[in-house]
Parts: sequence; structure tokens; C-alpha cells
Amino acid sequence: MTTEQLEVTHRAGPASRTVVNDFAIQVATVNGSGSQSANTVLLRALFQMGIPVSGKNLFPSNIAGLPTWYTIRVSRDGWVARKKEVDLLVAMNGETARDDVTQLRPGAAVIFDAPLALEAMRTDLAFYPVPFDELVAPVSSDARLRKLLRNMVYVGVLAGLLEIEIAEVERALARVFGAKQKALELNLRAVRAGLGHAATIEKHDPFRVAPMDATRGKIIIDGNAATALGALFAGVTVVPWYPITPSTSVVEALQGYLEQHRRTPDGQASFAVVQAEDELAAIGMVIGASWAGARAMTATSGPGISLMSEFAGLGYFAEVPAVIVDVQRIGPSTGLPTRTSQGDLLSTAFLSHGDTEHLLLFPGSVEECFTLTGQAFDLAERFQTPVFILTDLDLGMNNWMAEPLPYPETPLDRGKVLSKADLDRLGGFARYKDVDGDGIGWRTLPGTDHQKAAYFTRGTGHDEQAGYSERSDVFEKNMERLRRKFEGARAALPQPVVTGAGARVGLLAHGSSDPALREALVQLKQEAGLDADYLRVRAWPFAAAVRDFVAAHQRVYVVEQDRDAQLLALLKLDLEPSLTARLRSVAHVTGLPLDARSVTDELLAQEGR
Amino acid sequence: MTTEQLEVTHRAGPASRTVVNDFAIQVATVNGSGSQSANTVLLRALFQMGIPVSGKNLFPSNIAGLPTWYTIRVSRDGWVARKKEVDLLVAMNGETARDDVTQLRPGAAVIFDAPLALEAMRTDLAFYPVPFDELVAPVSSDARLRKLLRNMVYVGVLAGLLEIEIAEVERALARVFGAKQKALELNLRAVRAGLGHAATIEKHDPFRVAPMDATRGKIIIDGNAATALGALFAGVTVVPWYPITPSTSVVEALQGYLEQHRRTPDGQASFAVVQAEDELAAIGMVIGASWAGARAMTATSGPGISLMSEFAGLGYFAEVPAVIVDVQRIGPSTGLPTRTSQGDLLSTAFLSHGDTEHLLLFPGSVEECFTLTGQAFDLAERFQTPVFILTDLDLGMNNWMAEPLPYPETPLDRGKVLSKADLDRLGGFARYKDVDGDGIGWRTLPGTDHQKAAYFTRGTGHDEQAGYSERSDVFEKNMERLRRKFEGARAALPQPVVTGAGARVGLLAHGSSDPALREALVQLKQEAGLDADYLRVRAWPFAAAVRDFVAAHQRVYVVEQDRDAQLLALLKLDLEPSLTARLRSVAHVTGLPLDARSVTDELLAQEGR
Amino acid sequence: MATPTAAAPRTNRLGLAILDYKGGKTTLCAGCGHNAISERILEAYFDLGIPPERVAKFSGIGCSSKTPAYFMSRSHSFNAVHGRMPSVATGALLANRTLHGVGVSGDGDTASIGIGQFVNLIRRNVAMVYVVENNGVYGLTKGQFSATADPGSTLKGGDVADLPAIDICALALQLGASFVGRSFSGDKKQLSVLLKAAVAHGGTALLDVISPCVTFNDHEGSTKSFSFVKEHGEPLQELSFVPAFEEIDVDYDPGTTQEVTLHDGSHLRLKKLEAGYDPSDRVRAMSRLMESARGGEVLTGMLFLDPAAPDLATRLGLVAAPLATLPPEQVRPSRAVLDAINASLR
Amino acid sequence: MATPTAAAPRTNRLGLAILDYKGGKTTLCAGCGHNAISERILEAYFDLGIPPERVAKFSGIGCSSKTPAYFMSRSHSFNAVHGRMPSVATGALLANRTLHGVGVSGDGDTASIGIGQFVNLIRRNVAMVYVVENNGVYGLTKGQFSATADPGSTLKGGDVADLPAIDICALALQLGASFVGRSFSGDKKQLSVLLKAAVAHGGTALLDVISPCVTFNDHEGSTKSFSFVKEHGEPLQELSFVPAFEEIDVDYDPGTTQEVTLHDGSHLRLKKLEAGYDPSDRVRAMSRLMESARGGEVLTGMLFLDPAAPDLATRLGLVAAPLATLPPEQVRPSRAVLDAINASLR
Ligand SMILES: Cc1ncc(C[n+]2csc(CCOP(=O)(O)OP(=O)(O)O)c2C)c(N)n1
Ligand SMILES: Cc1ncc(C[n+]2csc(CCOP(=O)(O)OP(=O)(O)O)c2C)c(N)n1
Ligand code: SF4
Ligand code: SF4
Ligand SMILES: [Mg+2]
Ligand SMILES: [Mg+2]
Repeated sequence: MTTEQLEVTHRAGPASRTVVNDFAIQVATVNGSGSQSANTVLLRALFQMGIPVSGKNLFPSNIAGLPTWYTIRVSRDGWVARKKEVDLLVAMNGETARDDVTQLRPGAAVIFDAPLALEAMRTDLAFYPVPFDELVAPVSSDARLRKLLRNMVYVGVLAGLLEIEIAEVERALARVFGAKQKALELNLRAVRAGLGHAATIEKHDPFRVAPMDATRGKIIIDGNAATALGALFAGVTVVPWYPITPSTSVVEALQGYLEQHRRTPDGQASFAVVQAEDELAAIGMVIGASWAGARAMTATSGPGISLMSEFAGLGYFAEVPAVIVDVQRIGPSTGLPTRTSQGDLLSTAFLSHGDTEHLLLFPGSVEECFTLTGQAFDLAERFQTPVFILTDLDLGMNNWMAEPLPYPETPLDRGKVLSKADLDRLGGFARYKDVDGDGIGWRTLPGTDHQKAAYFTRGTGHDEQAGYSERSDVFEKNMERLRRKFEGARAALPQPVVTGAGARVGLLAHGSSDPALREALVQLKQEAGLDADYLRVRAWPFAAAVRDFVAAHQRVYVVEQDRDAQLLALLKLDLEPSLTARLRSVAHVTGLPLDARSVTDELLAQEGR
Repeated sequence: MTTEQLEVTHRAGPASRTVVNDFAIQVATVNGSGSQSANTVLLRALFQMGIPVSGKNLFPSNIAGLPTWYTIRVSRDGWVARKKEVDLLVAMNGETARDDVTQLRPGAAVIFDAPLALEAMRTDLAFYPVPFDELVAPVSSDARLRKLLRNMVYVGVLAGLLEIEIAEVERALARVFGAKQKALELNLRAVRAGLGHAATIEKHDPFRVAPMDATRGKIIIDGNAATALGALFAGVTVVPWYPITPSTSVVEALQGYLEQHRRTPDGQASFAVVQAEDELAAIGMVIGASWAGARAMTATSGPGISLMSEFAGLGYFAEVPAVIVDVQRIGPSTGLPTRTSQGDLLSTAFLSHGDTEHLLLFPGSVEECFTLTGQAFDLAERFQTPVFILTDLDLGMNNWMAEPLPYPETPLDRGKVLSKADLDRLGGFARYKDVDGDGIGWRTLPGTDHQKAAYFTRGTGHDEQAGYSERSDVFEKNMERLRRKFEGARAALPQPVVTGAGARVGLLAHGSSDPALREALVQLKQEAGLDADYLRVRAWPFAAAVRDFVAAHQRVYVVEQDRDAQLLALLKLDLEPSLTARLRSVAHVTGLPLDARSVTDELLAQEGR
Repeated sequence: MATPTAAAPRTNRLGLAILDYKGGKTTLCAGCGHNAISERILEAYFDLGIPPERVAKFSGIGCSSKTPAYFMSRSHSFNAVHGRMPSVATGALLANRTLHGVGVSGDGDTASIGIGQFVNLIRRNVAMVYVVENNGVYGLTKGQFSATADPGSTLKGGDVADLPAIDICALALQLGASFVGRSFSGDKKQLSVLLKAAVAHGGTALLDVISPCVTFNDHEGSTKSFSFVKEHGEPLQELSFVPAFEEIDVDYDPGTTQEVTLHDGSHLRLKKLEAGYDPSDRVRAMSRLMESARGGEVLTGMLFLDPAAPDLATRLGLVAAPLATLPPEQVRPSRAVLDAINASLR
Repeated sequence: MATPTAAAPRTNRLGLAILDYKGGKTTLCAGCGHNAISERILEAYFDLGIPPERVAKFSGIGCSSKTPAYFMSRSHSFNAVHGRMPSVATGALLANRTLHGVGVSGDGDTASIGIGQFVNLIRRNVAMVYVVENNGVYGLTKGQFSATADPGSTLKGGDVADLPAIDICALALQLGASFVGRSFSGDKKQLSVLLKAAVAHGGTALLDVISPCVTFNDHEGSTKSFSFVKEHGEPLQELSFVPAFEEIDVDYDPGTTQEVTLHDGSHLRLKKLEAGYDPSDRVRAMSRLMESARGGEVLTGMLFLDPAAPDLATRLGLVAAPLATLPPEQVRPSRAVLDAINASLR
């Protein structure tokens, strides 16, 4: 910690002062133990009180029995990035409790299962033992249920200690348990048991909440659901997929929405969700469906992207649209399937051999998961090429506050497709001829009822008529056209978002780094008086504005969540050397969502402050 | 053409002067028509006369019936790159003949099948009609044989016209047909028929040959066979593969050599060549075999590399050696399977998701196909990582003159492997611990008879003991070690080859571009007085000498055979911006082997000369 | 290529000539079995009077997979990557279930690199014709064994196949295929009937067609040569086909002849050449096939047929119109729907 | 995990205790079928007295594929990528044919993404034990259907499987497998014997073991639940195993009991529970299996066995010593050889 203000805030001992709506709660538990509902109730109750919140789930690649940490950040300033420091720990997992406590900063509070006897560990923390078993015993006589209900007890304890409005907890409970009246009642009793216990606690930490009005009208959603909704409102029809963490919930959510909103009154489906046998098949089906004119997409993560490599090249070269969502997780190979990263940039930009290159989109929020996914379909059909949407586990699987998702204001752009009527008028067409000067040919869909509609799609060298050709000049010309098409995409892709102007230092980032970057901007200013502008890039190849931004700053820190500084690498490839000389790297490969503190500290260190 | 000297050389009309040992012959024929033996005889006869030669086969992706061009360059100066201009055309294929003739420069000569009646096409060429059917009729009564023998007739005609020594033609024939006495005789008669006809021709072109002493001791071999020999002498034992042009002959040649040289007296094999069901299986077997301690390799081309993507990441992250030969062909997807390119650099350097990176080797000659393949095994085992050898169709499938392949002077480097005795002494080990400061851990092989020998190999996050770990710090530390290991490879990989020093202009290239670059250096000097130094890079990541070379030159032209200037891209990623500012691109994506003329011309244009 | 056979009428019921079903000039070797199959395919669509524009052709990579360029140029075609055509076809036919899909593959493309996708195509019963032009070798890469090479058979150079062969038909049967036939590129009549029945079928119609590679696998020692198949071919039935648009003549002996109504209302008539063989009995068909393989027989004909098995689009309950071209209002839900979703997330 | 069963001796013939075969602590769900299988595997190697150092474990990705971490820590292990373990195992066992290979996979890992490599492992008859821990779902990704889910069976949420299931055993039989057995994680005795026989076999020994996923597929409506298998399991034989190092007792009735000598000299004794079933008859085994699947039976036991089929290393004629560790002079030809090659190219 570098600033006095924050140090004061977190001083140990009896609550000498209060910290309102600005702390992080971490619940340490075991996966499969049913704490998810409790955490959701907690998050929602705070949200309903009008307080900005965000939730981050740190879970193992395992079904049940291993440690899990859920962190809720409460931030009156609206910060939603991960907070590096934990202020309140709820220690439910004996296996990690001592470790968890050791890592706390002085002044933090610990709510823990009394038998763990953690209170002797340190003197600079506030310890609140809770006899969970005792408290939950009267609630239910069913041992299995009691195991689940223990979690609701900590909700009650926290509500009491933090002064969370019980009415909001009840509303949140009602929402989570819906029509299950019996469950609702039981859980409410468990909450009350916790609440009752809290009343007996002598509080000696500074943390509490108070109602605000900062979440009105907002929604809470995870990025994968938002991506699914983006696809739904883009009119997706064919969705082949293969399950892989952390992308599975994209398709599972989408399937739910499609079932609900895309069946005819007599139950017929205007969509096909197909579980493929692997990712090669999933992308193959996407390409087949898109070729035939459908809006098709799949969702996967790193290993799936690697497996899609050959087909990605076919899509590029045969010029077939495709939308592929890559919810990134960390590491080469299987890596850590439940940890976040942005490590797939380079390999996806150049996915497949022989001068292949791809359009990439980088949503930076759940709203953009929605909007950019919608745009991805337009872009894929407009540019007749695969479009990769790179999100990550943090964005995709965590819950985020957001403005309501905006209804798309533009009609679907189905790209350059010639109908029978067009062909009647034109008398024919040449599939790969650059008639409009943008490198994009016109295509026809199979089934078009015209003698001249058909063309032959292939991954081999072809001429403008789509005929097989081994001629050097034909090959070269086609490749140059593809290059022009790709260059043309710069202007059509989502443009970067720039914050601030005129500073000498710039920050540049993408995707889920955004919340941490925005918070870091303020920290830099407040803690070190450093003015910085910030550009968030939203697509590859980069827009001209990226170049302008770098040109307008003396030093540009490229912040990213990977080891190899891959965003910086793409900038090096794209910018003239005089500009790349201005770039500095801030790259992290921890698997944890980026936090502002780490960015600020490292940036200041590099700035020599 | 830019220089007077060469223009003079190629003036049309009766041979006002002679051009000795400096021209290119192109035989235009149909694939499957048996011209290969004829072309080999021609090439070898010239070679045996001591004249430097090189042969380039331009063939279709088809089994029989489509146009093929075989070009033999005869160069008293020893140039072996493709020559852009054809001096003597042998037009055997009616389908392409008129096109082929149209493309000739004034002064060229055309030997053609008389019924094609090409002589009326142009007045600035020397035309020699040859009545192939008539000439071949007396040689054999078998129509199928006659079709084949027609090819030997043009050998005879050329021998006569160019003054190729008939004794050398006979020796070459004997070599090609070996013990097949009957075939030898027939072919010889066909040659003599051609020779007889040549005697009746009034020659009015300047081209002829004369004996030299420039090939003594040299061999002729194609790159794929040299690669195979490299593997043989590296002691390869496991070779899983899947056929794909232009890599198939690597394994077919290797299998032949292994059968011959690696069976015990009682016929047991010390090798396993296995035709896999696809490239995913091929690389999987390589990784399994290497893990168990074998020297294993596979050979493939672009589409196969794409399919190996997931396993490549596993090899990198689990640190398993592997040798993968990529004989590159042109284009994304299937592209043109029988055209050459260097387009797989970027996608192979970053093959697989999540911060994966690979060691690449770039042989620049058939000798290096041999030596670098040998080294690849040492490097893969030393660095415990996949090593990709990037050759291409030109290097791999064409015949090249070379010095005899040198017997490896260093023993096999099997890398850091702990034996039972080691473990007895050490009492145990930690698989991924950086005990030597080079980022490389020690491994054990399965089957090692020691209680502490076993470790668990995985593509998931792991600690130094190879145990599963999801800890951020453990993950990060492991990734940083991998990075260090990769950095350490720079010094151990084959170092660049530098020609010249002190010039202001540098050329930088890799792989099969070498012959054209060496010739271009001389052209630049002779034609424009431009001094240039030349660095040929032989591995990625780049050696320090690459940086030094760029730093020592004002402008460095990066010459390569792809569209996207991928070698330049890797330089951009690796060098500081002040140095990348000096780089200029000369990139070609024609599918034809690089020729010096194109390099010289474009370079001079960029130099403003 | 597309010279009409003597028997073919000059125009079909659409008034189209066989020329309208022609493709580009073949670049395969003269005499390659694949060329004959191309002929039979285009004739089948011609005879059935299916507009070429309603047909979509699919293939992988190989000599066989090149052939869609050599028939029916008026049909869209997708020559995909090696061994992965089934997924492309599946996607396309989900996007537009009204298309007549026909896939052409090779034994390498299907049974070596492509076996995984083949297995799943069969399981899904995607409505399409799937022809394997089976020559036991990789033609295009110059004659290595494929997974269908019979153990004991030899390559030109003398190499002997030693792994169990994949019997594409037996495999498909085992996986629940709804239509399994085997034929020979040289058997015009049988192949034609089987192709028409395949087109009329409402699921994946698998045809394993032995199609000799004259360049690399037509020698003695091969079990995929013209002469081997001629000698060891064992047709199960004499087949004839009555399209839905023609009247059925009922003059046949129900004791020896079986008639099956196909998905589109056409009829396949099977005059048994082997007593007791019943193409609706999967288990027995399987036994017979496994036994025949042991005995070196090449069993041909309609091996198995279940005309009622639901295809993928049916199973998914898709609307009748192509998904690809549904109007925007049918695929983008209304503003009210999004409002409701937003509200539910508040 | 590795508590010795009551019957197990305290030490085996090597003098090792069962603790020497223990693995790490399992992280699977309590009650998961896979845990029981891990126990049986380590017991088998213990009972057979195979040094753990001579065993190499292989797996793909999934809950099942994690299990090699939970047995025999003294054996090397390779947890590869999803669905592609067979190729890794094939490579490793070519590199060192003296190792005892054991692969553990899931139904998703084997029959969905991995079906292509599985097919070829079986064809090649790579000498190894290959256990599929078959629960009909993808456990690790939270319970989607795999390709072995029986049509008509349901997920917890109500989704109904509607594609034909892949019967791993029938498929393997069809592909020429040399050892095909099926068992149940809950049948200690049968599974133990089959595992030992598998270890003793000299080719790919496939064991399809129904292994219920208690978290996602142990409910009513599942055909891979404990109760379903208990009710519908149909053992073909009562099995016992006599290792090569023990004396055979000859006291059995050859009318009802069959004895098979395995590759390593051990004996498998099969007391028939179903008259007429003969595990050496591939065609009949296939019919029986296909029929049983129709009837909703889970046929278990030694389905098929051909102890004489040559494995891959034998077919390739490999030297007896591991290729991996041949001394340099056996793998790098001499200078004279290179000289001769150079001369031939001159
Ligand atoms: C990924 C990939 N690997 C390898 C190849 C090379 N290849 C092209 S065709 C072919 C085999 C074709 O055999 P088959 O399907 O039997 O067709 P045929 O030529 O015999 O008709 C192979 C291996 C390829 N195109 N792509
Ligand atoms: C290429 C790839 N795709 C997807 C995944 C995600 N994934 C992990 S395990 C698994 C399924 C495992 O199912 P199964 O083999 O039946 O094992 P189980 O967990 O049921 O034991 C999947 C799809 C992956 N790891 N790699
Ligand atoms: S190589 Fe064989 S399969 Fe290919 S075209 Fe020629 S004959 Fe046909
Ligand atoms: S999820 Fe299922 S398969 Fe996985 S460990 Fe739990 S019970 Fe076993
Ligand atoms: Mg074939
Ligand atoms: Mg499973």
C-alpha cells in the first residue's frame, strides 16, 4: 500500500473509524459445498441496496472437495476490478484457513468456523468465531441440508456485521430460490440464525455498508450469458460446440435463450444447437453452415482454438464467415482451466499455416460481450472470414454490474450475397472478383435457383471464378486481394475507446483489463499525481486511432494478462518502429483477474516514481 | 534485363556468339508421361561433365495428365537458384506449348514436337522441330514404350545441339536404369535417334556446353533425402507420419535407409516407422516416444502443422522433446500443394494457445537439411521441447549439388537424463527444478529401476515436483523458467551465416532463399556497384549476431518467400525498435523458387537505383 | 465425361438434358474408377429429375474428393479439408435442410484421417448421400495403404498390409446407420440403383463403392483391383428403383422380391440372390458382412436399410424453411424480449 | 485410497507391500466409480507382482483421466491431451516395448473426441491395458452426454439422449480387437480378474468399465447408474485368474469351464454362465452384444479374446531391447555407411 488514506482505512483494532462501502469480502470454502447460492444472495443484497459490487469466483478444476474462494468487492466509487487486498475473510475451509489468514493485511476481519480456532494466529486482525454447527442445528434435522445451510449462516453473520438490509437479503433469497417455498424458508431461517449470532458479536473492524443509489436500473450478468444474448439478438441459427471450461456456459446459456425465444408456437426450432464430437467438428459445422448462409458460431477455449487451426485457414482462404468465441483460460496446453488469461492473441491472430490472418474482437465488459458478439456476425458476413471474439474466464464466468443491454439499432448486415433476382439481372458473377475495390467478392448461397448461381468452394488455389488454378500470377493476385480485404477491416472493426487526452503517458490495454486500468488511472493521478490517457483497443487489425494514440504520447504502457506481452507484439507488428519505441510492457501471468494496484505499482516503478 | 552483357548474350538470330555453360533448359511436358528419367539423365550427364547444374521440377497436384515443367540450370559460375529466364525450351506438351513459347525472351531456342508447328509463332526465336514419332518408331514397336522413349529422344537432341558428351549420357543412363539391361538399351537407342536428328539441324542459337572441373567430389541429392539421412545419422528410432506433399519423401527415403542400415543380422529392426491415421496421431506418437526416451520425429507440411497445434503446446509445456520437419508449401489451407513457400514461420513459432513458443531451424541447403536435422535431435533433447525444422518444397523435392554429407563429429547429446545410478547417488530429483540455472530440469525415463524415478507428466499447471498445482506463484514461476530456457536456446541454436562485412546495406534471409541471395549479391555488385553484406539466419529465436548485423547496417533488406513478411515480423518482435527501423521487406508469394533477378531488381528499385 | 448412356432419355421430367448435369473435365487418371462413379452420380440426379441447383456437393481431400468438380457444375460444391467433410456437410445441411446433399470421399479421407467425423455423421443420420470411393490406397499422395486395405494385400512395391482393415459398411452398421450399401465402380446398374435409392433416403445413405486406382492399386495382390472385385464380388440382390413420380408395377414375386418404400415415396425393389438375407435385420447383416470379409468375398448390394430412422434435422425439430434465410424478424427477438431479459437481471 | 483388501497378502512375490502401489489422494467426488477402479488397478499390479517402476500410465483429459495420479505413484505417468492418449501411449510403447502400459480414459475421452485414435489403437493392437471408465457423461465439464449415452436415457435436467450410442466393446470387436471385456466399477471380483487378464495379454486389452458418475449421472433415467447396472448387468462367465508364477489346479469341468492361456503364460478360467457363448468367436460375440444392447442388458465378462494376435511391436519386428536406450553405436550407422551413401550420390 502506498497511500496514507488507504493505510488508515485498514488499521487494526477496535473500529477507530468506519470504512463504508469500500472493501472486499472473501469467502473461502470448498467447491461442491453449496456456497454459490449464499454468495449470490450476498452480492445481490448489496447490489439492491444501490451499492456497486462485483463478484469473483476462484475455483478449482474439479467437481467437488477442493478449495474455492469467492470475493465480493464493495466499492462506493464503482470500481469493479479485482481488489488485491481482502478486508473480510469468511473462513469456512479448514484446509486453507491458516494460509488464508496468514495472507491478510493488518486490520482485516475474519469470520470463521469456531472449531478452526484461528483467533490465536494473529493479533492484528479482528476475529469473529461463529459456531456454525450449533447455529444450523435447529434449522434442519437433515445432515445434508445442514451442510448447505451453513453457508446461509455466514450470509446472516455478514449481514449483521456489515449492516446489510435484511429486507434486501430476503428479496435476494426469494430471487435465488424462486418458487421453491420450502427451500426459501429454510434458508431464511439459516440467515436469521447468523443474524442472531452477529448481534452477539462485539464488532472491532471498520467495515460497514450503507445504502446508495449507484445501481439503479443496472443489471448483473456474467460475460458468457451476455455473449449468448449477443448471439441471440444477432439471429444466430446454428451453434455446434464442444464443452470446455470456461466457455461451456456461453452455449448452455444460449441454448436456454433459444429454447425460450426461438421456437414457433407449434414448437419448431429456428435454431440448431449440436454437441459436436470435438472442436474440429464444431468449427467444421460452423463453416459448413455459414457457407450455406446461416449465422453460425461456436464457443471454446485455448485447446479448442488450437484444434480449430486447420479449419480456420480454410475459412480464411475460402472466405467463409464464422464466429468463434474464445473464452481464454491460462497457460499452454491444458494449463489451468479455471484461471483467467489473455494468452491466445498471437496464436489466434495467425491461426493456421501459410500466411493466414484473422480478425479478432476484444470485448472489455459484459455490455461489449453482448454488442461485439452481435457485431461479429455482421463483420464475419461482411468480410466473409472467421471472426474470433476473445474474452476470458474473468469476463465470461464472473458476475458483473452493467447497464441494461441495448437493443441493436442496426439491421442485420448479411454481407454481399447475390440472390436469384440479382443473377437474373447480372447474368452471372465471379465469386472472387474484387468488383467493389474492397477486396470482397460477392457470394451466392447453395440452393439459389439460378443456373449461374453455383460456384466451387475450395481450400486450394483458385481464380476469380473459383476455378482451380496453379498459376503463380493468379495465386499472388488472390493473396493480395485477401490482404486488401483484411486491411479494409481496420476501419470497419470496433474502434478503440480513448479516455483522456493531452497527457504524456498513455496506457493501452484490451479486454477484461479495462476495469483495473480505469481504476489505475485514478490511482496514478491521486497517489502520484501522474496524468495518463488510456486507450482500450477492441479489435485486430488495429484501427488508425491506435497509431494516433501512440504517436500522441511519449510513453505508452501496454498492460496485459499474459506472459509474452502478446498485445505489445501485435503493436510491434503493426506500428512503425519509431512508435513501437514508445511502448513499455506491463504483463502479468498469474491467472488472477488483473487488479489496479499491481498495474499502478509496476507502472510507477517503471516511471521511476 | 538490366545489363548490357546479358542482353548481348541472348540476342536472336544465327549464333553470332556462343554462350557456354550458362543457360537454362526447360522441358515442358505432361506429368505421368515418364519424362523424369530423361530429365535426370540430362542433369547427371551435365554434372558428370563437371558443369554446375541444378534442377527444378514444377509439377501439378495431380497424378497424371497435367502440365509439368522441368528446368535445368547450367551455370559455369555455380549458381543454383532458379533462373527466371528460359533459354532453351523443349516443348513436348501441346496444351501449354504456345503459352510457353510466348513467354520466352528473344534469342531463346525451342525444340518442339514437329506437329505442333510452333515455328510460325515468333521470328525472334530459334525453332527446332523434331519429328518425335518418326524418330521413336524404329526404336520400339510397343506404343506404351514409345510414349516413354520420346523423352529420351529430346535428351539426344539436346545432347547433339549442346554438345553434351555422349559418354556421360550413357553413364547417366546406366545409373538410372541400373541392372535393367533391356530398358537401358532401348533408351540408349532413343537417345541416339535424337542425336542423329540433331546432326541434321542447322543450329542458330548460342548455347552450348563444355567440360569443366567444378563438380568433382560433389553429390546430387534432394533436401528430403538429406533430411532423412540427417535423422538416420542422428539415430532416430521412432518415425510416425502421415503422407502429405511435399514431405512424403522425407519419410519414404528414411524408411528405405532404415531398412538398409538399421536391421540386426537376424532382421530385427532398431526402428519403428508407423503410418499414423493423421497428423494429430503422428505428433502424439512422437511425443509419447520422446517422453519414453526415443529419438522420434515426423515430417509434414502446413496443414499437418496446423493439426499438430494442440500437441505442440503439450510438448512445450510438459517439456517433451520432439522433432518435426515442416516441408513448406504455399498458401493457407490446402493452397497449392506442389508450390514452394516459406509461409509457416509465424504460425509455427507460436503454434498453440496460451503463451506457447517454439524453437525453429531453417536449413538453407541440402547439406544443412542433413546437419540441422541431426542437430535438431540434440537440441530437442537438450532443451526438452519440440524443435521444428522448416524446409520447403524447393529445397526438399528438387535435386541439388552438394558437398558430400559430413559424418557428425560430435556424439549424440541425449540431454539431461538421470539414470538409476544418478538417482542412487542423489536420492531423488525434482523434474521441473532449475538446478543448473538454464531453466532446464532433469528428467528420468519410464522404466528406470528406482523408487524415486517416476514423475507425473501433464499439460496442466505443475510445480517443480511435477505435482498438480493451481497456485498463481507456482504457475508464474514455471512460466518464467520456460521463458529463460527459451532465451537460453539463442546461443545454442545454429548461428547465422554472415557473408561480407562493412557494407552499408545488408541482406537478411533464411532457408532456401540462400542461392538466390548469394547470386543477387554478385548481381548487385556487378550491375549496380552496390556492396551488400548478407546474413542468413538459421534458427528462431535469433542469435545475438542477428542483432549485431542489423546494428551494423543502415538498411537491411529482409528477403523471403511469403506474403506477410513473416521473417521480418519475427525480427520486429525480437529487435529493439531503433533497429527494426532499418528493416525493409522484399517478400514474394509466387510459389516459384526464388530467383536472383527478382531480388536484385526489387532491391535496386527500393534503393532508388 | 457426361456422355448420356444409351438408355437415358434426352430430357428428364424437368426438361433438362444430361448436359445440364455435366461437370468440368476430369483431371484424374484415365481409367480411374472414380470417373465412372461421377458419371453414375450425375445420371442419378438427372434421372430423378432433381434440379442441379438444389444439390450441394461436399468432399474432403484426395483424388476422389476432387470429383465433385467433374460432375454437376450447376450445383454448389464445397471441397473442404482432409477427413473433415462430414462436419462441413452437417453444418450446411442444418443451415438449409431443403438441399440435397451429396458427399464424395475416399477411403483415406473417410477411414483414416476422417474416421472420427464419419462415425459421428452416421450416428447423427444427417440426410445426405455419402459415397466412399474406396480403392484401399491414398491415390493423391501416390499410393500408400489406407485403413481399408485388407490384411495380406500388397502394394505395387511389395509392402504387405498387416492391420485389420476397416470395413466401412460393417462399421456404419454397428454405429446405427440407416442406409448401408456397397457397390463397385464397374457395376453400372447396381451402382445406379443404389445411388437413386440413396438420394431418395431421408438420412445418411452410405455407399461404399470399390473404385480401383489404376495407377497405384490395380495389380495382382490388391483386393481393390478391377479383376479382384469382378471375381470376388457377391451381389446380395438384383436391384431396381421406381421413382416416386412413376407408377409402380406390381408384377413381382413377393417370395423372392422385396419392395421397400423410401423416404421420398420412391420404391426400391430387391430381388434376393441370397436366400434369407434381410436388409432390415441389422444384427444378421453384420454377421453376414463379417463372415464375408473373412472369406474374401466382396458382398455388394443393399446391405441394410431403415427408411424410418429420423434424420438430424427432424430430431432437432427444425422449421421446414432453411435456417440460413429465415427473415430477420424470425431470428432476432423483439425489443420487448430484451427488455424482459434485462428486467430479469436487475 | 489404497487400503489392501482383506484377501490380499501383505507382500507380493517381490516383497512389496500394497502401499508401494499407492497413488496420491484422490480429488474425485466421494463415491465416484472411478475411485474403485483405481483400487482394482493397483491391486492387480500388486497381485501380479509387477514392479511399479515397470509400469507406464497414460490418460487423456477428464475425471477418469485424472485417476493415474491416484494409483501407483512409483510408475511414470503421462496425462496427455483430450482424446489423444492412444497416440502418446503408442509412441511410448514403441520407444520401450518392455514397459507395462496402462491407459485410463473416459467415455468422452475415448468415444467422443477420441474415437479416431481409439479405432487405430485397437487396429494396431498396441500391447497395453486400456480401461474406459464409462459413465455416459462428461464428468469434468459438468455432465453433458457423451457418445456412449444410450438413446432414451436422460440427464438430471431432463435432456434425453437421442443418437445411437457407441458401444465401445462392439466397436472394438468390429475393428479386430484381440481382447474385449466389460465390467462394472462395483464388481470387485470380476473387474479384478479381467484386469489381471488384461495385464497378462499381449496386445491391446480393452476393458469397458461402467463407472457411475455420482454427481451427474447416477439418477433414475440413467443407464449408467449404480442401480441400473446392478439390475441389468448380465455376466457371461464366472472368471478366475491363475498367474503364470502359480501352479494351475486342473480340477474343473471342461464342459462348463474353459481355460485360456494368456500371452505371459497366465491362465484365465471362464465358467460359463451363458450356454454357448464362446469368447473366441468374434462374429457371434458381436451378434450377442448387439442383441443385448437392444434388450437393455449390460453384458459383462470376457466378451472376446484372441491371445495369439501379434501386437504392434511384434509386427514391426522390433528388437527386444527398448529403442529408447539402444546405445549410440546401434542407432548411428558408421562412417563407412555414410561414405558409401555419398559415393552412391556422386
Ligand atoms: C491434413 C492433411 N494431411 C495430409 C494431406 C495429404 N493428402 C492428400 S489426399 C490424401 C489421401 C487421399 O486418399 P483417399 O481419401 O483414399 O483418396 P484417393 O486419392 O485414394 O481417391 C492425403 C494423405 C492433406 N491434404 N491434408
Ligand atoms: C480439446 C479439449 N476440449 C475440451 C476439453 C474439456 N473437457 C475436459 S474433460 C472433458 C470430458 C471428459 O469426459 P469423460 O472422458 O467421459 O471423463 P469423465 O470426466 O466423465 O470421467 C471435456 C470435454 C478439453 N480439456 N480439451
Ligand atoms: S492416382 Fe489412382 S485414385 Fe488417383 S486419379 Fe489416378 S487412378 Fe484415380
Ligand atoms: S463429476 Fe462424476 S465422474 Fe467426475 S469425479 Fe465426480 S462423480 Fe466422478
Ligand atoms: Mg483412396
Ligand atoms: Mg465420462
